[in-house]
Amino acid sequence: MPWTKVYEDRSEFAAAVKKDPNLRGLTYRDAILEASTQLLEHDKDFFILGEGVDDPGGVFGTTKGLADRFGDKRVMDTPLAENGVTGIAMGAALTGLRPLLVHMRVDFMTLSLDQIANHAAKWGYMFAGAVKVPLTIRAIIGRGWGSAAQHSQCLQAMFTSVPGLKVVMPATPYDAKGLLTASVYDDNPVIFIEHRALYEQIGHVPEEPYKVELGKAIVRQKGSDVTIVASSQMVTEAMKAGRQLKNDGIECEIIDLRTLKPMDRVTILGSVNKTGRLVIADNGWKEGGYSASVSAIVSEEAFSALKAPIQRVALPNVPTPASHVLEAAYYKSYIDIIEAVKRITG
Amino acid sequence: MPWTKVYEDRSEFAAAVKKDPNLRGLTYRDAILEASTQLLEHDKDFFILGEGVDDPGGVFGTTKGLADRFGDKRVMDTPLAENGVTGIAMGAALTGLRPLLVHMRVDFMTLSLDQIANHAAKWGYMFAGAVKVPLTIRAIIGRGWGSAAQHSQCLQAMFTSVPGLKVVMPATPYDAKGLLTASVYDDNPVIFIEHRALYEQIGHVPEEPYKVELGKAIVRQKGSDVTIVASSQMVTEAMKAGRQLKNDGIECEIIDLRTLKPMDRVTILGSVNKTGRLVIADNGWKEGGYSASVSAIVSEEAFSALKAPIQRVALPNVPTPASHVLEAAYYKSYIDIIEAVKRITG
Amino acid sequence: MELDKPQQIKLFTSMLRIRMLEEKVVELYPAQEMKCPVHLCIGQEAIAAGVCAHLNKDDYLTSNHRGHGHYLAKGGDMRALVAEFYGRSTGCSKGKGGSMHIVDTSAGMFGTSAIVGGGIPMGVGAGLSIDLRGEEKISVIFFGDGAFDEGVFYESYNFAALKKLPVIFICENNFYATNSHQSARHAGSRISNMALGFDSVGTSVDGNNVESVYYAAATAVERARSGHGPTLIEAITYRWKGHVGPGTDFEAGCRSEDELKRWMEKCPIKKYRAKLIEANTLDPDLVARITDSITSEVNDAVQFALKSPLPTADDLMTDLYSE
Amino acid sequence: MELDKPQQIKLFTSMLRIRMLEEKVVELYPAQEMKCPVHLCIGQEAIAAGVCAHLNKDDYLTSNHRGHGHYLAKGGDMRALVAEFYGRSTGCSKGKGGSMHIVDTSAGMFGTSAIVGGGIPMGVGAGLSIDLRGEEKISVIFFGDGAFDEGVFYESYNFAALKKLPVIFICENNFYATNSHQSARHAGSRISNMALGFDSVGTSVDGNNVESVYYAAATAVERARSGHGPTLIEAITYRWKGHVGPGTDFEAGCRSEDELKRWMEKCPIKKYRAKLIEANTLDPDLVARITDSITSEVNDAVQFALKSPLPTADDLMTDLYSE
Ligand SMILES: Cc1ncc(C[n+]2csc(CCOP(=O)(O)OP(=O)(O)O)c2C)c(N)n1
Ligand SMILES: Cc1ncc(C[n+]2csc(CCOP(=O)(O)OP(=O)(O)O)c2C)c(N)n1
Ligand SMILES: [Mg+2]
Ligand SMILES: [Mg+2]
Repeated sequence: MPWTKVYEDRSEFAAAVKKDPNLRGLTYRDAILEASTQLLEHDKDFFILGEGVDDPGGVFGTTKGLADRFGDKRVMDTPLAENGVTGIAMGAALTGLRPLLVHMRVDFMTLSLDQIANHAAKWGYMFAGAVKVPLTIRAIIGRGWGSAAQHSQCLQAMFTSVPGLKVVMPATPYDAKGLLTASVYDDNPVIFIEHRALYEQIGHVPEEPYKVELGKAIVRQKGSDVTIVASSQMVTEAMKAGRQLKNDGIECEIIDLRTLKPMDRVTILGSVNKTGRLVIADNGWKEGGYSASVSAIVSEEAFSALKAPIQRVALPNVPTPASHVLEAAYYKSYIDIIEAVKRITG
Repeated sequence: MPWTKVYEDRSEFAAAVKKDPNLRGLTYRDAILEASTQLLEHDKDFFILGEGVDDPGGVFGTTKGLADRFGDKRVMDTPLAENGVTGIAMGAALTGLRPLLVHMRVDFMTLSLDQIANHAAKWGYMFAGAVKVPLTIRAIIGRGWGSAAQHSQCLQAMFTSVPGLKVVMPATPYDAKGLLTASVYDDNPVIFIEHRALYEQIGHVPEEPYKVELGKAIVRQKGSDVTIVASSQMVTEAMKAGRQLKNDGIECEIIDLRTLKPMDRVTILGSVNKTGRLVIADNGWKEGGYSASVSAIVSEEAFSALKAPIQRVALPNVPTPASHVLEAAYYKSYIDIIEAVKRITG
Repeated sequence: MELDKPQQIKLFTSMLRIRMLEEKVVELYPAQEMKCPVHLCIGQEAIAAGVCAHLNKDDYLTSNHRGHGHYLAKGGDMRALVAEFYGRSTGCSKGKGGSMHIVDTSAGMFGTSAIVGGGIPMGVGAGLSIDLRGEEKISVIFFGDGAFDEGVFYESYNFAALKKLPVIFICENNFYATNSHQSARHAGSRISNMALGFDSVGTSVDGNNVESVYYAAATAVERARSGHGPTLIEAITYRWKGHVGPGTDFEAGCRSEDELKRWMEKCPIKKYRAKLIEANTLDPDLVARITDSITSEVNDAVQFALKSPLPTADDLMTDLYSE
Repeated sequence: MELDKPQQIKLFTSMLRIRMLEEKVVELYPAQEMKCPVHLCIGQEAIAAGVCAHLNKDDYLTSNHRGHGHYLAKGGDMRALVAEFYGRSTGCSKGKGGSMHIVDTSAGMFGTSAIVGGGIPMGVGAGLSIDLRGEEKISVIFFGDGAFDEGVFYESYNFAALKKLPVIFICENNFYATNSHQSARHAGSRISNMALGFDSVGTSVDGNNVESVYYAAATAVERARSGHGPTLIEAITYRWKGHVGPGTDFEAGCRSEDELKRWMEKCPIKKYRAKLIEANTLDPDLVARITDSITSEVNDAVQFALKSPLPTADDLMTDLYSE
């Protein structure tokens, strides 16, 4: 199906369009913009707020033009006050609105962790369902060009460590639109993390609104030798790795998690039970990272199927350095995934 | 050696004192107080700050009397401004002082996560060693009596997910004193987490100042059948479990992590390589928790030694409930550890 | 808008109801059947009563760890409140919240936070919602002098003033955050002065005088309902009991007994009763009837709670997510 | 304390040095050899120059993402700064920090934060350290009108005022945080008014007039050094370049070209040069000599950087912890 396909580059998508001229392509960035636009059009309870959402640049293009079209009450610039504004958005959500709070960088969310972890995440449980928190928080992972330690983090491990949150990380334009729409209509706080390196990625995106169900992973590629569990930008790397490994006769089953919390254990365990080998590729740090959560569940629940040590491809245990030389040494790519697969196959 | 011993209750310690009348006993609470007192006496760069540190109650007794004795500049009450005060303590640390910042509950640290994770943790690396952050933050885990979701969390997973921090969780009075002293003299930001359920625990504590090295776990009990990796209050539960299991003929090797980050992999892997079985007992949540970090490292590095699935004893994926009935169902004890061990032995 | 006699009696009753419920908690707590911390507001009742007298049921109210009085004054369900103290499944939070986490959406309360200052932005968010939907409601936020220390107060007040939201900030200044005196925490001498930096309006009022609170709130409500944005009301008061639990705390050296005694003389209920009796608005007979009626209500709530079932272990894993 | 001629020439030189370094960055940046974001302070130089003229090398200074000017004015090492832009191992942060994270402990700078407001409490902590040690130093904090939005400013100011710490808060109000105008973020119309709520002193000053800044800072320094606590100085100014990078940003519709032009006419350097020439303190010849000397310094710094080695992959894992 065209929407499950990951197009690694524009030429690949162009080729697909040649075959099927009805295939509608959109970038990941525009998919987010389209979801937001349609939500603003169709749902009067929905609004967007955040620092610079009305900026001419429109948060790297993802909110471009919306303030002009929908006005500053529905697309609302805010002071730089992350904790306060998160609580304010949560308060609005408690009354039944569906706010979408936008952060240019996930790094700034450390400031609002109290409202996220001690409030939004706990409200439904603490009041035994008397209240709902239909709040979605978009946050972008930056990377490269010397962004350095405070503008490049992948903090999913922080969020997945807190019961009550949902954590979503789309890897394709189709998912970016469908998961964002589903997140907004979810009655729970959702942390929606985008990777800026994906913004230019193109793929099939239907025009009409649709949802992609939260909590369900998707198998991007079937294979019998090894399972690769990835999310966000690491899915692209995993697909690349999978293609090269095929040439070497290794068939990878590639799972795109889509939602990190709640985790789709069934899909992960099903695959590992089949392949017996697991590589986890995560954009975050390895030590204390989300990759450990996947690993731990598999070694608890599919231990007898495992034929080799679980491998994790994730960042080394240091903050992001600025110099491009150090950045190059820091970030992981398909090459690291290939190496990890090879360590446990053959 | 008397200081490596975990005395499960007061009668056990009383018996030990009978044998060796020179055995000096102190509670965990008083061990922290003694370490703090001696630091105040011996080091003019050391000071304590935090909400209510000068309170007559003295943070559950751990700072009792210090403000009277050393004055309000060295034992300083602060406004309720967790993020600001953390940054202020960090600023003081940058100039060479050694602040000890105290929180009554670890839960309040979500408010200061920006100063901890984006600043203190990254400063040394980001400036390539030009600056040092000799800041220690004490935080207490509360539990029971309807403390509920915002006053009972175990947030070690949040801190261990951030490179640059050290995370320490003492399990005994001896360690409480020695690790606190070592943390204060460490030139890096240390998150020092105490469990209030341990405050009454008694054990041998020498009077003179001493340090327990950060980053080194300790084997509390030798055994060949299964490794139990625990920390903080879970060490007490593990010891209890170990004793009962011995009656059933199962020899547990019990590792007290002491420092969660950096993790002492050598000790953990060495033990698992010997026993082939691993149970991890952590006071935090299971999903996304610290127990996953231990599990992931073992299944990566000691896979071939593993004879059974790794088990984790940790909290279910919900916020802490208030009602005592629900609390009873929520918390884990030695019984859960025994069950976990039995699932993978015999 | 002068207060008429029925309104005055209502204010008196509202205060007394809070006092009597809390005195009941003081009485019952030592039995250790309420297995959760309780933060009593005895001595501070005039603030909740005076402010909430202006509110409709669908106005929003945000409160904190010391929230029983706000809850009752706003029209929260007493039975559900007491049942929550007892950890029952009929509690307003079905036993999951405990005394610090109470809720009654039908009374415009969306749940209280025990993180100091944590509720403040939520109340502003409710005000934003009113504004976005063009409703007539207002949103009232109760918080303490301790919460005033927190940056989130500043961020929230700025937002409310910037967007001219229909929000009222009521700072219950009882001088202490736990045992830390205001002078150890605030550079400024007057909490209400902080409004100046926001080009907003602040006012300080005797929080032990229910009519003073009432009139100060009236102005703020008027401002809020007519689009002029928030008001910062500092209501100066004193808590009689310890920070947590039913005891006093001067024995522990937290405060002086003298200070407590001075403030007990300024008891908002005693003073107001005297005033109303003097004005012939109340008479001993009416006071007795009001008292009796509250006694029944309180006893009923306690009986209801004690007869209610506890949750079971099966309830542990429910309510994590709303479906 | 009137400024004498040498002091005036120093102020002028200090501004020009910042301007010329940044103009060099504008010139070189398009070559894409400085592989990090740069936040230029062209147009705002008078503030750094006017304030830092009062400071000794061992006074503390805290800065932010737009920190090159503060760094130079405080006596930071220009070579190490430029090398950091170029990601070299001779950079002040050995290439690990980049332009947003600069440090020079010998100049009292303990590292800049790129989290808006993140540096403010650190500067207060440095002030606390001075107080605890009984030193004569002061601590100066530079931050933007955007950082003023953040709760951490409030918490930090309160603490400094409460403890009467020797700290000066300099808010460089250039009206914008990224492209968000002050009017979209602040309820209050005057940043300096916020001092009122802390019973502290605030003052607003023309940030494009180096002598106005100098004199406002003089009073604040005097207050700080004599134990009267912090001052909040709002220095009103304008940034000429885009939020980040060497370009202007009116083309993108972020601001109007007119606005920029109006402010370019208020160039702090041009204005001051004219004034000093008028007063015969400067003459074209002296200006040329000063310019030449800065040109050499800047060129030398660039050469130094370009000749310096890059870090190697081996450096990635060092410096995580101090031993
Ligand atoms: C963020 C945070 N810090 C500290 C605490 C611990 N604490 C609970 S209540 C309280 C005092 C609050 O004082 P105030 O706001 O004046 O309310 P009061 O108790 O006087 O009614 C403190 C410090 C907390 N719950 N949350
Ligand atoms: C906490 C936080 N929020 C948002 C950002 C993104 N950001 C970087 S600089 C900036 C604007 C800061 O404005 P101001 O403080 O006025 O400084 P200026 O850039 O005008 O010098 C913003 C929003 C950030 N770095 N940190
Ligand atoms: Mg108080
Ligand atoms: Mg600005």
